[in-house]
Amino acid sequence: MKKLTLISVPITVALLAYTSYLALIVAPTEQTMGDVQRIFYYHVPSGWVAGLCFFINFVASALYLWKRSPASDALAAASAEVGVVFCAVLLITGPLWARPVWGIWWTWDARLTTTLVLWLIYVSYLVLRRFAAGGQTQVLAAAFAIFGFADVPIVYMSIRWFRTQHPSPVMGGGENSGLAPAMLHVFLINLVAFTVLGILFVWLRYQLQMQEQALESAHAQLALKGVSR
Amino acid sequence: MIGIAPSSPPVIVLENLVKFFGRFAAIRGISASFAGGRLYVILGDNGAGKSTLLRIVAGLMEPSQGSFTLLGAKTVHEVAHRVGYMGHAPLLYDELSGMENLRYFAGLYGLHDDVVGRHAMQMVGLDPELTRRVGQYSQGMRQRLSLARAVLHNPELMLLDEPFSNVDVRSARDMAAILGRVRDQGKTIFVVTHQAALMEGVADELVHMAEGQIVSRAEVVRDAAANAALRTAR
Amino acid sequence: MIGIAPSSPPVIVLENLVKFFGRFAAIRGISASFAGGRLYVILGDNGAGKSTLLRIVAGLMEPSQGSFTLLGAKTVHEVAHRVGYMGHAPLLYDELSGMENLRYFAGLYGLHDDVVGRHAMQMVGLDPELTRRVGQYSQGMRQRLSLARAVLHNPELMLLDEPFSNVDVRSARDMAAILGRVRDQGKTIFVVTHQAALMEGVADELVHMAEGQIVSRAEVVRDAAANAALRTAR
Amino acid sequence: MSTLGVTGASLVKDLRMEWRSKDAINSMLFFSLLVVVIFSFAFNPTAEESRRIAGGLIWVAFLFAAVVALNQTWARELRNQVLDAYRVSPAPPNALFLAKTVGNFLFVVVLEILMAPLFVVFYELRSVGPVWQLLVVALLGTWALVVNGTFFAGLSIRTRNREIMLPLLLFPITIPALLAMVDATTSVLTGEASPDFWIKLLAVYDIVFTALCLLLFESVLNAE
Amino acid sequence: MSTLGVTGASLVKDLRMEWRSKDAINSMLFFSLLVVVIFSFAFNPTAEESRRIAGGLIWVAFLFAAVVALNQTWARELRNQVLDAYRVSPAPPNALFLAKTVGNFLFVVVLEILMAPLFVVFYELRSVGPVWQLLVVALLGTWALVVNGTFFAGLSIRTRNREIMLPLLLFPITIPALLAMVDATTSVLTGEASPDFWIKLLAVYDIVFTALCLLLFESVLNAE
Ligand code: HEM
Ligand SMILES: Nc1ncnc2c1ncn2[C@@H]1O[C@H](COP(=O)(O)OP(=O)(O)OP(=O)(O)O)[C@@H](O)[C@H]1O
Ligand SMILES: Nc1ncnc2c1ncn2[C@@H]1O[C@H](COP(=O)(O)OP(=O)(O)OP(=O)(O)O)[C@@H](O)[C@H]1O
Ligand SMILES: [Mg+2]
Ligand SMILES: [Mg+2]
Repeated sequence: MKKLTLISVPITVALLAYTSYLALIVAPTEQTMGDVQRIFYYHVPSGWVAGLCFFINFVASALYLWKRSPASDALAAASAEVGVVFCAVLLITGPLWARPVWGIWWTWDARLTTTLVLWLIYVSYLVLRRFAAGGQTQVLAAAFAIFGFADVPIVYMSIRWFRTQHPSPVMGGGENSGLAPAMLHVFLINLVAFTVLGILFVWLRYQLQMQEQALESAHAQLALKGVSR
Repeated sequence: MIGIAPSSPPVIVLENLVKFFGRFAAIRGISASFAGGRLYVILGDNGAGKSTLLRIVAGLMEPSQGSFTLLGAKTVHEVAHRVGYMGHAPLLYDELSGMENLRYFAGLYGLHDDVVGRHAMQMVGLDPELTRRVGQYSQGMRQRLSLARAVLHNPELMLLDEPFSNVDVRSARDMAAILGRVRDQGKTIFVVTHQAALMEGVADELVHMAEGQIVSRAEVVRDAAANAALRTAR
Repeated sequence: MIGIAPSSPPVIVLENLVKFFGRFAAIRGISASFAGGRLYVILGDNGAGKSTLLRIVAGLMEPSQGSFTLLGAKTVHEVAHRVGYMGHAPLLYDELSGMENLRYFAGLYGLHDDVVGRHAMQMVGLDPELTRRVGQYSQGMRQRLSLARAVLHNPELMLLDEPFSNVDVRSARDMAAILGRVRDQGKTIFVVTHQAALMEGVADELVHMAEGQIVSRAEVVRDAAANAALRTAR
Repeated sequence: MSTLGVTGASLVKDLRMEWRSKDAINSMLFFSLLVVVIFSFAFNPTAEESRRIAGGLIWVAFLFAAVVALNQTWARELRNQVLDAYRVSPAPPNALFLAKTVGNFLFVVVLEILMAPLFVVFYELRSVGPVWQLLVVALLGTWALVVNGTFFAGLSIRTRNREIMLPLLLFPITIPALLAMVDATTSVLTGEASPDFWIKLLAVYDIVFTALCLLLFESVLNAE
Repeated sequence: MSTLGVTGASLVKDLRMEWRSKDAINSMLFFSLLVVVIFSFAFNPTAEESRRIAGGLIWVAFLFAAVVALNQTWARELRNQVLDAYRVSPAPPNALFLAKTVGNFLFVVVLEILMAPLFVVFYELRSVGPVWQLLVVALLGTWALVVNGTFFAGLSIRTRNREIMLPLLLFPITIPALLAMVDATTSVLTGEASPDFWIKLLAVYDIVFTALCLLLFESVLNAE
């Protein structure tokens, strides 16, 4: 396990450096938007990773409520934290892009609103974890996570009928959708790199969480034997 | 049920019970077995883990490790209607009168007859006709009513946490006597208290806790000598 | 100041004190005078008005009728720095450590030297170096610190409301002994408690309250006979 | 010990206690009155505007008022730790949840009935669309607020800082319901669009979240 | 026992306690973020409108957030009835009041600094009038909110239902200040009118109410 971690970190860093090079230098400049469009290579993968993390959080929380295993709680906590971070990146790169392109920072359109709500829900989740006392944290947090995830499709549904400004799906869309092959290539590699990065973060955070738990229980066992008090 | 021998089957069996609060072990591996039909007095310093033990047994808290059986059942829920619990706090609604409180709590046990509440109030020496709200009761009356709530459904096992704290000496003596009578009807009673002297003459066994463990258990022969021992119990 | 005679001038004079809560009279016309340098134990049933009396004297409540003088002054404010008060609750900040608490409260009395806090902590048997926050103290430690806070500024008059409630017997005995030593330094102390036996050997006078009045005052000769009387005080 | 029996008994007890003190309803009433006044001061809407933003104002006012009331109903159970008495009893946890939810629902509906005339007066409202649709929206929307609110209030009383936790948990989760309520109301008031979609959405939301609450309340009640 | 010395000591103690937990500031921040989001959902202002109602939104959001924070600072004094320890001491009551007010003022100002960019982003705000005037309005307005809020929070903690009492007392008293804040802000943002009158009004309001609070706090603290 340790070895895996040790190897995966430099590999990921290298991968990121390579994809950044691709995104910032190799990829062709977009015609109408210019260089700003390069945010795309960070924006979209962040969104994807955030979504992935929240899904993991949901599964882990449900698992926790069912089996009450500390490991699934640790996974839930780790994935929520990483998800919030990537979602924040999405929420920061979006307006940075919107400002030069749309002339505004923000608008209440479907994509943007859903993303913000999603972020709010999982920040609430983290706040709850902080404020819940002692042994209750896991159960309360898991229950809230279920609510949060159940909310996502409803939020999505409800907001789709708003006026929309955000680009519609690029991949698999209609006639005019699709990326230039050069861009697509860079984009796909970026997507892979971000996914690896996201999973690595979750993994590290999970390990840390598990180590904390192990430390706690080691201390607890010591206390039990009366060594420390 | 009157006159059960001390050798009756155990009502509580604790197996290596441990409770952590974070890193702190409040209960440190308790294994014990308690026979039915007896009145146990649990003694111990502040923070010895008395309340924690009672709350675990009452099903209000999960143990961190270990397990226990209660009246032969593995989960508290199965036998909830056979157990009575009284906590530090009075567990009563201040805004309702005594009978209104008891009527509601009786309902939770599926008892819909006012006789139950009346009976419980009379037993602890309160007047069922009292229309005052519990918020206006004196501390002593409130504790009596709290005891009435705990024994309302005639439970076989009672877990009472410091029933006499802040109660004046007279009321406390009355309540101790009531507990003695209930025990004589074959019930099992656990009383946590710092005022061991009050339980003189009614206790069957003293359970001494310290630092999350049961450090001693002493049989009480209910006579003068035992009382003297009890008086210097600590 | 050591060894003041019981005939020293009165520190508290109550004149026909009455306190209503709505229609209910919690204090029903108390006139009394208490000499300095003595340790008074105030006894009485729940709702007798003990806490109410103490709060009035400490200046936390206005009496409905009547008046009182405290250390010769007509208003409590003038002599606030010479009076120490300890209530039912600990009157401490859970989020601060023991010394941080004491430092802040010393500041309220214009004392800006850490020595004051250290001294008070040592007196009640706590380690001034303890960095734990008060929220993590055990009940007994918290009560000790609460006592330290009340006596921090070396007051001539101390008003202590149930300092031993929920405290284990050992800690309570320690605290009682501390109070005895403080009294021996010439201070005047009022202790409200339901556990009279704890004050054996240190009390000078028992003040018995019932239904908002002082019903009896008994001198205590600190010897075996007096203790026996105390033990059966009710 | 039947769920319905206990629900009824708990509900009657809550209503009796509320009737005795009238704390929750009075403070809620006054609070939402204040919110309305503050809003009309702060935004000072012109006549045309007000119809457009009234939907938002009404529901935000009720949301804040409801948060206040919701905290109070659980606080009552916590005061002398009466909740422990419930937890040691064999009564089903969901009965308590249902009783609280129905009780809160009744409170908020009463509040709405009392406040509605004020809104009409303050904002010179006149509905262009059919009024019965407003009624449907109000009932569905209130249930959405209350069922989640009761659950999260029950959840947040277990935490430090319990007063502040409720809005922190409730608001993000309730956003779709709120959105649906506001848009449905605006649609009816202005008569510019059909509220059907939003009403359906509210119904779905109500069903999904009521089910979730009933499913998860037991774990939350017994978490310790 | 000098007022200033005790004020300083109390302030330092409050800041230390807040620093330890960071509860109040974190939850306030998130709460006001939520309020902003909820409002912009509920009202969904068009670009032109938003400048006109932004003043109202901002101040109402801060009002709600401040209420939450104000309750918390006093709640801390009440927890183990520590307030009694202050009351029996010879320390001057106004020192406690000043410490709480300054502490709350600092909190709310920090909150405003952190939230301001969000408002700019969400409502596409661009000020037509001079920005430094907004600063003056913000400082005077915040003081008005906080000085009254601290006073009434201190008053309402003595009542049953203390969470709800604060807004019930504070809102009606604060309405003129709120009006001034909102109108001054709108004037600056739209550049349509001069905010001078409103700023003067706020200054007068601040002076009058600070004086009143200092005059009356002792009676409030010792009321029982
Ligand atoms: C203002 C804040 C913005 C937010 C919160 C936001 C949010 C999102 C989200 C959640 C996704 C989906 C990511 C995924 O599932 O992989 C996305 C995709 C995308 N965004 Fe944004 N976005 C913002 C602004 C912008 C702007 C200004 C542009 C460009 C004009 C833009 C262009 C895109 C594109 C092209 C995609 C990929 C669409 C697809 O393939 O589905 N976004 N954005
Ligand atoms: N919820 C909790 N979180 C953290 N620590 C706790 C909690 N409850 C109890 N403790 C700690 O566990 C220990 C045992 O507590 P418990 O309440 O069981 O003691 P006790 O024997 O009942 O004492 P007392 O006589 O004061 O009631 C104490 O040190 C206490 O500080
Ligand atoms: N704030 C109050 N409002 C109404 N009644 C009160 C209030 N405080 C006390 N009382 C009533 O006044 C009487 C005296 O109360 P007090 O607290 O002085 O009693 P006590 O002797 O200290 O009792 P205990 O031993 O329980 O502490 C009681 O009947 C009580 O119910
Ligand atoms: Mg205990
Ligand atoms: Mg008292």
